[in-house]
Amino acid sequence: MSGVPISWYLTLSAILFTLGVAGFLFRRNIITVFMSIELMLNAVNLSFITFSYYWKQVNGHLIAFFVMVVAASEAAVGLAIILTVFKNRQTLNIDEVDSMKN
Amino acid sequence: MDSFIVISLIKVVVVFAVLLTTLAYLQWVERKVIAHIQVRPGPYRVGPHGLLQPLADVIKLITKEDLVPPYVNKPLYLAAPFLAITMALLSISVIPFGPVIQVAGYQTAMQLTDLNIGVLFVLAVSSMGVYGIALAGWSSNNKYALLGGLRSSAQMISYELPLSLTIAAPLLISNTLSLRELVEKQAGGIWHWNVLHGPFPQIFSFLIFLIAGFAETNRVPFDLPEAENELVAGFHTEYSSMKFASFFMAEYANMITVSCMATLLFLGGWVAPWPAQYGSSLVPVAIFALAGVVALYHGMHPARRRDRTSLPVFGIIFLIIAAVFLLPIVQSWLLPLFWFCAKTGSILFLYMWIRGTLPRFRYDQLMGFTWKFLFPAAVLNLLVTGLLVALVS
Amino acid sequence: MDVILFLIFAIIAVVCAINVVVQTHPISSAISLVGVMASLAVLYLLLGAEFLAAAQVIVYAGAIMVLFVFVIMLLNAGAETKKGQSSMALFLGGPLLVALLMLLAWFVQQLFPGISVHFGGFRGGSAQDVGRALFTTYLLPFEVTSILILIAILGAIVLARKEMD
Amino acid sequence: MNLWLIPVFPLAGFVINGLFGRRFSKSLVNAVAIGSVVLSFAWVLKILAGPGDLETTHTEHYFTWIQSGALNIGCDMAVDRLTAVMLLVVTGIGLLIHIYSIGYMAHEGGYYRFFAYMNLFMFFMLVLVLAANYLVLFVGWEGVGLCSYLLIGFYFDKKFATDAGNKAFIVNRIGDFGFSLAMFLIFKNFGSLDFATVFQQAPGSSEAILTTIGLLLLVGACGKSAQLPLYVWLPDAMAGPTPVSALIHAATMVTAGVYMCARSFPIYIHAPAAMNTIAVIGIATAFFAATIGLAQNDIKKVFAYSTVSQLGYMFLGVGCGAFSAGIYHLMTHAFFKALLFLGSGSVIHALSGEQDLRHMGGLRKKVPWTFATMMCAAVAIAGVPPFSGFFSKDEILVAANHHAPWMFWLGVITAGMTAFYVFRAMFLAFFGEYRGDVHGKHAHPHESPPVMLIPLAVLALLSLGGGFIKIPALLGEFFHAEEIPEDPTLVAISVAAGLLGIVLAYIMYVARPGMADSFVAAFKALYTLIYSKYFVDELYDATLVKPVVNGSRVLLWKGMDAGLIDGMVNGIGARARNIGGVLRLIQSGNIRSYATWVLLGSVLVIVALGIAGGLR
Repeated sequence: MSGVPISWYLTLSAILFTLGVAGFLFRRNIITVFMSIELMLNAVNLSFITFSYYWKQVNGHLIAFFVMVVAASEAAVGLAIILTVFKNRQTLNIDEVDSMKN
Repeated sequence: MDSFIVISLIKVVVVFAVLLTTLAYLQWVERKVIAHIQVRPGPYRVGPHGLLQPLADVIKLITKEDLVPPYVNKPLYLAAPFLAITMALLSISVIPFGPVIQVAGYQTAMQLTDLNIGVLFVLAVSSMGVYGIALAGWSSNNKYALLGGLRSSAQMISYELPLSLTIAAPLLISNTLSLRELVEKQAGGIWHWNVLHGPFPQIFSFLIFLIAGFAETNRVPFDLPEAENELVAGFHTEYSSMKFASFFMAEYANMITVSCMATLLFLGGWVAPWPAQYGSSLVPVAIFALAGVVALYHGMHPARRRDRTSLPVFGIIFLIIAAVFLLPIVQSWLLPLFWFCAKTGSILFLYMWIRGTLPRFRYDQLMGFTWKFLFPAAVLNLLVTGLLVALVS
Repeated sequence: MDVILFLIFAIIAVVCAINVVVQTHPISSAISLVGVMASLAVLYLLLGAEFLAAAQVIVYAGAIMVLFVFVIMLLNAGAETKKGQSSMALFLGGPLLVALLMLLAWFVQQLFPGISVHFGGFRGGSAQDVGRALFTTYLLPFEVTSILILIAILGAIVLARKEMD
Repeated sequence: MNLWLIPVFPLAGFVINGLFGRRFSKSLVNAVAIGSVVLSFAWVLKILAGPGDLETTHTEHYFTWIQSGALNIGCDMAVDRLTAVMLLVVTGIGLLIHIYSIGYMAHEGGYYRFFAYMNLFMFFMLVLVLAANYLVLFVGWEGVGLCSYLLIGFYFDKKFATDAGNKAFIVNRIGDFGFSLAMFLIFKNFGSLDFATVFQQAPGSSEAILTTIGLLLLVGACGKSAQLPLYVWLPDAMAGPTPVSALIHAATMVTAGVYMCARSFPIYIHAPAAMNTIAVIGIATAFFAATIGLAQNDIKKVFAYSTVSQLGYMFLGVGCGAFSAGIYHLMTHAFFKALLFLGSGSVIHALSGEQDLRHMGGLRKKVPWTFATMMCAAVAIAGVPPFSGFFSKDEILVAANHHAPWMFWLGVITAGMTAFYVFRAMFLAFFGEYRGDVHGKHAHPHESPPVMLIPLAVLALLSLGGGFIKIPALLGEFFHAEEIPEDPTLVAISVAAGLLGIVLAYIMYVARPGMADSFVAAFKALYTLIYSKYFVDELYDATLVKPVVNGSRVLLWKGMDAGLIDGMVNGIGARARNIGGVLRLIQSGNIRSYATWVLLGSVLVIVALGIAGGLR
């Protein structure tokens, strides 16, 4: 039975991660930037689960699980922050939120 | 291997044919039930007792002009109904209707696929169902639709919590995530069903599940997203023709899913309320025979002219069904199916009954109810169950 | 069979991920991200992580992303405006990204040769296994995450309160 | 025996009152503070009543506190006969003074703060007493110093109080410096700080080292116990509330130096030079402070110098090898000096804050109970037989005579002066006519409430009869002391000196009130000298404080700090600003450019990992 080389999974993870970084770098909308972070987290999760397969251990799953939990709390707080920012500044452009500058 | 694929294909075709028909007729049943609650006949013109009404509706919906309003977000506008109906139908695929049976020498389960995380699968798919409604509301570029969509997503997210938590309680007792094993653990009679069984009977769990399930499917009294008097028609205001029908079907499919889940989790699935040696296998025979006799009797003394032919025909069909139930060859799969359908049907009837009875909640009451009552109650129930299970085992 | 399934869902994931980055409207990005997550869930199943696959769909796609969609709808945010360019991010970031991808891919090829994944090759990812590990080895982190979530809830409520004084 | 409970009770009281006292009612603060001391006292009694006569030391090890190389210090506590005496004095007198404080502090601000500090003091004092090694003792030593500082500066809105607190703290630093050096030396020579180990090895060590250690310990003791030349802080410490003066600056803390010297007796008995130094410092301090006490007009100052003088007696006893006599006097002194302070507090309380003897007089009828109890203390301190002071002072003088007769004679003169100034204060305050402002706010002195009088009465009984608690008999074996024969002549001489002082005071201040003024007029220069405390404060100010302050200002501040260090810091700052000006371009405030830097960093890290991992 021919399987999929494990490096394919990891390469896929790398591609997704790079795309997430690209989104973080090139996008200006806070929400999109935030989603790029989620994309990176997902990519890393894929790596963890692949490693879990590689070592035949459940630990990677647990790490991925905790990543999910952290992502959930991060999303709750982050989105609340975004709501507040929007309420105060009427913009979602990440480059316009710069009152700390200078 | 080949036979596996063939059998699976056959099962898929059969299940979805039956399911789609049921969806169509469920609406007929609902209209009838509501009508009788309100003391009026309901659909009556198309076919005997309006039995062909669903067919007429389908033809009407298909042939209607398919209108796409201007200024909508077209891809999402088109994807939303598709998403809704797909997610609604998908969860049926893991629901078992009966035990493993022998048909023509092949052994197969009365279930499309037996996942060992079936419960989680249903939860996952149903949680994806929010997107259909939310996207529909947003992409319509209509403030009523948007409000309906927002309300609906908030409501579904909120009620998903108590729903998931109550599901956890019977799972604790049964100690499995597979829907099939769940039913097999409840075999042996009504006192083994999760709703009555265990160190802590899951009666509260069952009630919370039903309430949250009603809210998840946006049914009365939780049908805020489509509150006509405030929001015109809620998220599907801008939809017409088959796209509208898709949402409609999705709602009914979700009702069926919730009812099936309630049956499987709490009411013992296809298991008879008492063992066959005490005559439980004769119950369907008796019921259908009685129905046949009543139909025949009314056919002899028809209230209306067309009943003169239709009622006796129904009566004879019922009697034939009753006779079929006596055949030992089919009993092995027909009896479980009967019990499953009977339990699911009762819950569906409850849906309709409540729709005919209760008024709608106010929005703040709706959210307050789940966060301040339902959610703590579910947590408490889960805690008590967990404690008792831990103590007993 | 494994290869076909992997390729199908990997391609879906990559296409959706590209879509997340290139779409100008946040809601399109969000839906694409849901696509990525759903296809990743299937890949998790192939890797034998059935519980994680379900959790991925329920938590990520079903809860976190719904929250995103919800917020986007609530703010009714339009497509993003071209303002405040960071030329450095563009000119330095692009080559760096390519370098990162190349490096990672190269390392992966070097470090994990010859092992292949087939469905059923690892059966330790069931709900029972994950749950057992969660309540024994990882009990402390598990309890800590519950506190984390509590704090997150409180933080979100405090931030999103109507009267911000 | 759970010795740790003894200090932990007051600590608990401190924590409770310190954290929540602000919200407590006064009665609740009282209950916590006094309850904790009562429990502590009760536990002491239970331990002493328990089996065993404490012939041998009972040590308890709780945990290893510091473990570093050869240094291994445990949190150890020990109890023996010496400790038992100290425990009884500290908890017993402490309890009485706590009760007294309820009445005295009733109208003061910071009520809970006062009791919290008092409890904290009790905790540290008990740690000091119970310690089984020098470092734990040092913890208590420093802790009581801290509490002393806090309580002297209790009225922190008054500048002289905070200044007095600072003075006490700084002067004590000198003593602590000596103590620390002594500990280093002890560890270097004996490899341990445990009393048991050190004292076991002491006889075999060279006399030079033991003498050095003894002298350094003496420096510490001089600071804590206000001996020459470090006594200057104690009179100023009277700025604190009077119960504090009684508890800390008369009965317990200032005797810590005596206790420490007595505790270290195995070192001292092999270092006769150090012993001799102690005796000389002791008798010099006793005499010197007594002369100053003759002319003070502030009632608390009189007793403060009296305390310094009596502490000198204790050191004299210790220095003469009569350790048990020193401890004996420590105990009796705790009784009568605490009583004198508490009584003067009662007088001050009665006069709503008046402390000047010249504005008192005739209070005998106004505050009869206070007068009666203070009189008991006065006869005790004057050495009138058979009251407590007589026995302990007598023991010391006999030992001094055995050691060096000139010390005996100086001691006798001091005893006479002691009797004189104490009775001078008594006569000025209680006899004659009321000299205060008849129409002012102090017009109607009133007797103190019973909660203050009961401790006075108890202390009065102890002052009268405390001498019959024969400490030398109890501790004689502990200190392996040689028996010194009693000499009735010496006893008669010292008693006569005391009586002479009393009579002189009576003549000068009661029988012939004008006589004192004519004496002052006759010996103007001498009077000014002792009235101004020999200008010691001024001397210290001119020779030590001013040079240090000026040196700090000119050399350290203007030269070192402003010139060199600031120059360096500013130079670095300027360079940093220049570099920062360049780096600032990176800090664009644009999060995406930051992310690009992170990305650059991670790419570099991956490359580095690849190189380090030896990948092809």
